[in-house]
Amino acid sequence: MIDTTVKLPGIHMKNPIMPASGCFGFGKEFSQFYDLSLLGAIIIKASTGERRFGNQTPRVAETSSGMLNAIGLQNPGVDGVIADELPFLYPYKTPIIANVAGSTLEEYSLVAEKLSKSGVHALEINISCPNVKEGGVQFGTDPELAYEVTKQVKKVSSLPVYIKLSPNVTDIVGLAKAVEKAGADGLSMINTLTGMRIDPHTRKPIIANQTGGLSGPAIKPVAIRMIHQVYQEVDLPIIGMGGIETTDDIVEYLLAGASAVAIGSANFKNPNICKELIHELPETLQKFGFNSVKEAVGGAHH
Amino acid sequence: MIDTTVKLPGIHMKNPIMPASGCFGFGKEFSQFYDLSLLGAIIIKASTGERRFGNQTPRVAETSSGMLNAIGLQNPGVDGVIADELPFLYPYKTPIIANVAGSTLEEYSLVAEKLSKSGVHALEINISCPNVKEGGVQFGTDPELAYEVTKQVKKVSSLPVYIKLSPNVTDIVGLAKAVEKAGADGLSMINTLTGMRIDPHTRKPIIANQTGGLSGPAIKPVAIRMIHQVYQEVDLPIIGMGGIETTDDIVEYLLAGASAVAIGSANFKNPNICKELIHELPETLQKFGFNSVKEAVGGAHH
Amino acid sequence: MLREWMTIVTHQQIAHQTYLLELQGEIAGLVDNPGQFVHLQISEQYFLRRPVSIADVSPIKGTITLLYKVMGEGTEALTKKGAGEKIDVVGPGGKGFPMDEINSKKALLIGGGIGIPPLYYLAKELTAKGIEVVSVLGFRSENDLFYLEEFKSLGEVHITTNDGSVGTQGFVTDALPALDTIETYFTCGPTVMLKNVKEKLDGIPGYISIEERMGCGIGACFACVLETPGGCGKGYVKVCSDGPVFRPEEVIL
Amino acid sequence: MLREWMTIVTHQQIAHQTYLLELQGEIAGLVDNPGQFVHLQISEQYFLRRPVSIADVSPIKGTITLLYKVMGEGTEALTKKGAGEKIDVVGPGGKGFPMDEINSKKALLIGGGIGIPPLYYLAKELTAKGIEVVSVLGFRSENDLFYLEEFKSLGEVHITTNDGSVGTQGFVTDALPALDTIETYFTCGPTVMLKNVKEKLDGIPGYISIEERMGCGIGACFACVLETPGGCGKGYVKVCSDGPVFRPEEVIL
Ligand SMILES: Cc1cc2nc3c(=O)[nH]c(=O)nc-3n(C[C@H](O)[C@H](O)[C@H](O)COP(=O)(O)OP(=O)(O)OC[C@H]3O[C@@H](n4cnc5c(N)ncnc54)[C@H](O)[C@@H]3O)c2cc1C
Ligand SMILES: Cc1cc2nc3c(=O)[nH]c(=O)nc-3n(C[C@H](O)[C@H](O)[C@H](O)COP(=O)(O)OP(=O)(O)OC[C@H]3O[C@@H](n4cnc5c(N)ncnc54)[C@H](O)[C@@H]3O)c2cc1C
Ligand SMILES: Cc1cc2nc3c(=O)[nH]c(=O)nc-3n(C[C@H](O)[C@H](O)[C@H](O)COP(=O)(O)O)c2cc1C
Ligand SMILES: Cc1cc2nc3c(=O)[nH]c(=O)nc-3n(C[C@H](O)[C@H](O)[C@H](O)COP(=O)(O)O)c2cc1C
Ligand code: FES
Ligand code: FES
Repeated sequence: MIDTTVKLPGIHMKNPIMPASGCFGFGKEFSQFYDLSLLGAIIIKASTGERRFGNQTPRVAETSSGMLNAIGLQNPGVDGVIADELPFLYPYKTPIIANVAGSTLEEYSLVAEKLSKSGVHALEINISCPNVKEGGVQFGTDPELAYEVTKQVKKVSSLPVYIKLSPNVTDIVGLAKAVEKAGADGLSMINTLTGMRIDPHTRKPIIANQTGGLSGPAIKPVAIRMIHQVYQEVDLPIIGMGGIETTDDIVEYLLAGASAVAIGSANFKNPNICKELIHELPETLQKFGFNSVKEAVGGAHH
Repeated sequence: MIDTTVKLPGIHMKNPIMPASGCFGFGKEFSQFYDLSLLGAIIIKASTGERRFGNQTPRVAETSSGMLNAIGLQNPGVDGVIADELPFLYPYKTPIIANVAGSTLEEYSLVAEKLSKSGVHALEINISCPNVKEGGVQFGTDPELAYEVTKQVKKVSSLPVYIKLSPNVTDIVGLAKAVEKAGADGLSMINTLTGMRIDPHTRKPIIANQTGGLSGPAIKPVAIRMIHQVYQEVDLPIIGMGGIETTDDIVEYLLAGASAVAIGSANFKNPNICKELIHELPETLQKFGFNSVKEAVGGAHH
Repeated sequence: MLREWMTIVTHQQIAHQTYLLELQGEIAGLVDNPGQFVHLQISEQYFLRRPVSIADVSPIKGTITLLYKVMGEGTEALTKKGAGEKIDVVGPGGKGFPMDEINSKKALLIGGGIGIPPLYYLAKELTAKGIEVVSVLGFRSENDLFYLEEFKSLGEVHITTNDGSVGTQGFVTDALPALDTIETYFTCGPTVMLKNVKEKLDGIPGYISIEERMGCGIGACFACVLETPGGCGKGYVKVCSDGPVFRPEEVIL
Repeated sequence: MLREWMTIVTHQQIAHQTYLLELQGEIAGLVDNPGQFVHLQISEQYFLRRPVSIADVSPIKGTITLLYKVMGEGTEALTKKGAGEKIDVVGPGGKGFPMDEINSKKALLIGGGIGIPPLYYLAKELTAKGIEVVSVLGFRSENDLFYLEEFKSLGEVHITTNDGSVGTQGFVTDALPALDTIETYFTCGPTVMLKNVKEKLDGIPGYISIEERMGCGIGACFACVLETPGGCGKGYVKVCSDGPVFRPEEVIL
């Protein structure tokens, strides 16, 4: 028997596999495809203080082995999420991680505080959303601001706090250390790389917002590199993500130093992907000589 | 007749297409496949002050829509390049851009000075090589060091100087502005993104150097985004590169703001790629309604 | 909704750059209404799925028919697949035209280019309900014409082409029939056409089917949203799951 | 060297996970020596080409034969291609065994796993020159055996398997024949095997063929370098263009 359980601050998981924020809505649509109780955990779409419509369309574009998105944090606002979206998820036997976004320190605090009392199991603080004009980005690229937002959120929240880091930085380790010092309980790595595609027919960026976040297998080597670097320097558990499509990918993430993984845009290619990966993981771990998920974590560093 | 000529500081080109540094050696091998005089220009492999063996092997790994490399600046040293490699290229009717690398300011100056007198037409300063332990990286990520190295090189060189920027930075525009202020004549964008792959069988990074530079179509959206950003803020011609495989890609680069383009790892997939793209470009420009390359440059900004 | 590997039963070119693709699988049994679509994974090389309308359903054969035009790399690659091969499909997606609530004597169907396919299945279902159907179909040129006979067998058909090579030269809005007896209209095509149709047919109850770039195709990613007038409802709708069919007054085009 | 789309003439499984691929094209006419390789583009999905040795050449048919083992995703995908299909090939790469400079009475060929294929064409060329050939071939297990009859038709053959299911249990170095009459040896296989062979056969003139991960495969990218002892020559050699065949004393393994 392969032990796939993972215990992270606030989230005790049957397996290390969860959908990534923004790629799974609030779960409802995917519940048509399989029982969400199978999931190790579930990370829901970002909540902000007020409801947001987000960016103009087109909001997505295809790239080689990936896609760009600029949804722009569309969401019904934290109160709407708590009232209308979370109740659907509570009956499932799956820990819920709520993703928190904002444009100001106050907004982060407000959203975190409200979600802390909502019944979710942990918070993921999105200090790295590249698709909104103000806020978001700077919090994720300036270690002092990242420290500050972590500190504030920790102050108002009794739940474990995972900080979601942006890859669009010179020094990912510096960012990770800053949020560790501020008391973060874990890290989520990575958010999307900022990219653009231009349509030669229209001569304009395909995405209405011009730039979008690059996700998918294209970014996996960047994510693996960053997780490998941060694992060596920072003592926090890492939820790894970026281009995961196979259980071999998952093992690669574990070896780099992730304790669990999130599946993002692959859910669009195959709505059953999380279920299928959960099913296959034990066999893959065994194939590579592991008896448990824990055994594999950080394996590339020994 | 579609006008494909491009005039950039130091390099008057028949067409905007040149092989990228490190992906074409010093030209000899590719001359088996076609006449190098067809090329708009040719960027040769990096030269350093002394000869370097480079990193241990494996030095390359495959990724989704791309590859990692960590060659580690293997080269015969600037004197060896001038004595043994450049003479082969002189007979071709193609401007030569020499790529300059180093670990110290002094090394950059020395190499640039020697190459300036060698008969090449321009210098490309590689302040962004992610695969060498010392130097290289910091010059490309710290605007002050980038300023300094540009200043020094300009001092010793009578040739136009193109600074090759690294994408592994928070603020690409800040870097570009710094080297503009220091007197750079042009920019090359982008070098590789730092990445890693781990082999689940061996549980170790595939590349002996652990990390490597990610190239190929996977990084194209990042390159397009950065060129689009820099074009708006900086008044220097840009040689664009990153994942180019088709003439549609080239038009995308021109529209983003590149005045010419370099083809890197695609030379490995298809050794005839530069020749084929040069052949197809006029038709593609016409298809999208352009009469010349110049007309397309920066077209996404109008 | 399902994800399954459907079997290609027929795949043939039927007009300039236009193909008919007949697929067999369980999804065929799940189609509720005309106007729904399937989301095709062309191959591993194309990251996003491609939405294509269901143009017909054969409950007996257990197949759906798609009619698609080569518009870019993905659809170009799709043409290479042969009968007998399998293709990865998610569907049926969206809500389609709400057949239950439609109760007219005469319906006007207005389709432009790749907006025409879903109207065929719609026309079949409407006539089956005893509703008279008049179709206005707009093509680029004579070579692009497809399914003309099929539409004609179901009712009156008016054709427009951009270059005037057949039918009326111009756009669908240049060849509208007398509107006095029309009780409902149904339209599908490029957004600019939908806008014109909506304006010209203002006052007549209608349904419009909208195209938008999609991520998930199932309502989870918010790639395909449209704003609603005055922020009605949630302030937005999702084309893939709330649509692709809407009442013209429900959305801002 | 050329880049061309070669036609698949034959493609069949010949042992456990082992396939024979016969390709027709101009490249077949350009092969100079055994030990050269071709660089295959499996499909658009795999960014790097895969180096595979030329295991035989038929000048009459204008074909080359490759023998390959499924080792990962690329070779797995390769097995799906059928006769009649085209495949994108660059080659012939490298220098191979320098047939002109070889002048012995008896040669020992030592091959392990996927190092065996180039030795077949070598054995043919050696015997054609009147040189007696003794082969030691190492496989994982009985199911992996291939080309045994072909080698036997050219000379004495010794077999080893890791599990002892046929021949000597162990590695090729456990089944070496008497070495006193051997004037030259030729070996190809995993680096660890090459090291052992080099050590055991120290003193006998030899040629070793080396595998290394490649970028360009034509000598331009410096992905595949090996250091030379004491920095001889340029201090390095490139496996793809200076090799893959070297004298054991030329390189540091
Ligand atoms: C609900 C719906 C139903 C459709 N039904 C049909 C149909 O029955 N027949 C038909 O021929 N076409 C139909 N289309 C349009 C079809 O999806 C596009 O033509 C197709 O996606 C183009 O793919 P490509 O790879 O050839 O083009 P590319 O331009 O290379 O595609 C790049 C990306 O843009 C997206 N994209 C491009 N054009 C469109 C578009 N018009 N709508 C949505 N996404 C687009 C693609 O899906 C892909 O993600 C429908 C679109 C929608 C939204
Ligand atoms: C000169 C030379 C000749 C060869 N001749 C043969 C032959 O005749 N028959 C045969 O079966 N195999 C041969 N090989 C090995 C063959 O190239 C690899 O088995 C193959 O590349 C594996 O590809 P994959 O996609 O299945 O494996 P993956 O591991 O998925 O490949 C990933 C990457 O690693 C590279 N790689 C993996 N293993 C090797 C290896 N051993 N050597 C070089 N690159 C590797 C691949 O080319 C690819 O770029 C030869 C290798 C070299 C260098
Ligand atoms: C359409 C889309 C929407 C996303 N929305 C969010 C979000 O709201 N909050 C967030 O933290 N990350 C968001 N992300 C980023 C993903 O959670 C994930 O970090 C990223 O996509 C990399 O993983 P992948 O390559 O598996 O998709 C979004 C990604 C996509 C593709
Ligand atoms: C094998 C390899 C070696 C490279 N060596 C150099 C180098 O010596 N100097 C340099 O400035 N860039 C070097 N590069 C980076 C390329 O010039 C180019 O910037 C990068 O690969 C992106 O382009 P591509 O995606 O078309 O390959 C190298 C790239 C590769 C793949
Ligand atoms: S495409 Fe994802 S919500 Fe419509
Ligand atoms: S693989 Fe490029 S030099 Fe050998």
